[in-house]
Amino acid sequence: NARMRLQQSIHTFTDLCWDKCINKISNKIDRGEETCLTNCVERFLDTSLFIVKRLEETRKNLS
Amino acid sequence: NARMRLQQSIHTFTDLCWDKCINKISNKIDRGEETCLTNCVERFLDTSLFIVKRLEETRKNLS
Amino acid sequence: NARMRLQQSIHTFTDLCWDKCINKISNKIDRGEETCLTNCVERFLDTSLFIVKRLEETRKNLS
Amino acid sequence: AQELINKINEKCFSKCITKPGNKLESSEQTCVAKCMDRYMEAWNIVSRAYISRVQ
Amino acid sequence: AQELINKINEKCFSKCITKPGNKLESSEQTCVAKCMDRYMEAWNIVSRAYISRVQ
Amino acid sequence: AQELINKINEKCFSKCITKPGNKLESSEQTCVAKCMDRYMEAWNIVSRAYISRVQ
Repeated sequence: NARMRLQQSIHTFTDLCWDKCINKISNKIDRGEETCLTNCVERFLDTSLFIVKRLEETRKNLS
Repeated sequence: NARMRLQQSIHTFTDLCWDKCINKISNKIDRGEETCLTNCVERFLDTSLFIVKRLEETRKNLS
Repeated sequence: NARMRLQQSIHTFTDLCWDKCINKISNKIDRGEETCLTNCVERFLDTSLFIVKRLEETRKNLS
Repeated sequence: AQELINKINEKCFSKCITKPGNKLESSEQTCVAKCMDRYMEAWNIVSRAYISRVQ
Repeated sequence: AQELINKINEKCFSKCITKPGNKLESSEQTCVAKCMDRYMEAWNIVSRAYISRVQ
Repeated sequence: AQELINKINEKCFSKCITKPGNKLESSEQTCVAKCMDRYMEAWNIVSRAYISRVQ
């Protein structure tokens, strides 16, 4: 189910990026924390693409 | 299965509260550690109830 | 499925022993890290056997 | 929403109840309430970032 | 009991075998044995606390 | 290989991208590439150790 997989990914990213970006609990998420959360998601997806692409290249070079 | 869910909860709480309450391994769990373990379970359940109650109030105020 | 369980164990051990043995990312895994990884797997399995054996003895003494 | 409640519970218990006492102190309740609001804000920010990338 | 064995293994390995060597040292075995007993004690305390709350 | 990719992603993101910025810096890419190679080396070492024990 696509909707459930989407929700699951959002839960996983919120968990990971919360630990990376939120240190203390204040009255609102500040600008720096918001930028960190957005960048955290985007860089994680970049890293994921980078890994898959590099694995494929390694396979091509081996065959 | 209710019995299995109960056991699973006990495993989860022992895992969590062990990390919070037990620092070094001694010959017996001391009074302080025992109190900490008991309070850890009870406060976790309190927190859980508090969160659910607050979510319901937010929903009621929105509708 | 035996093959999948084997693979799953290798993933679990790599995860655990990576955290225990690899501190910084260098150009190759060095001798010390390799020994640590191998010992980590072997000592984990030893610990596992030790625990199971000790549990069985406790049960025997109780019955 | 069960998954969200579980995550909030896990994250906010570990942030707000460092030394579990005889009852949930009012200062701990305030912390959990704030933490919960921050977590849901974070969830929204993460959703937006993720959805705008996968679209 | 498989789940309990897995948890003990995970917790006590990380507490007792900080630098894995060529064999399981007797001091490490003593530590694992004690850790195992403490973990089962903790499991019992947690059970009692949890069951008395959900009843 | 999905499980391996997920583990590499998790471990190497946390090791190499300590402060996520506006883009994946080339220094971060170099770190991820090295980390990925090391992780696969570690996977091979662990496999050998595990298989030689269970045989």
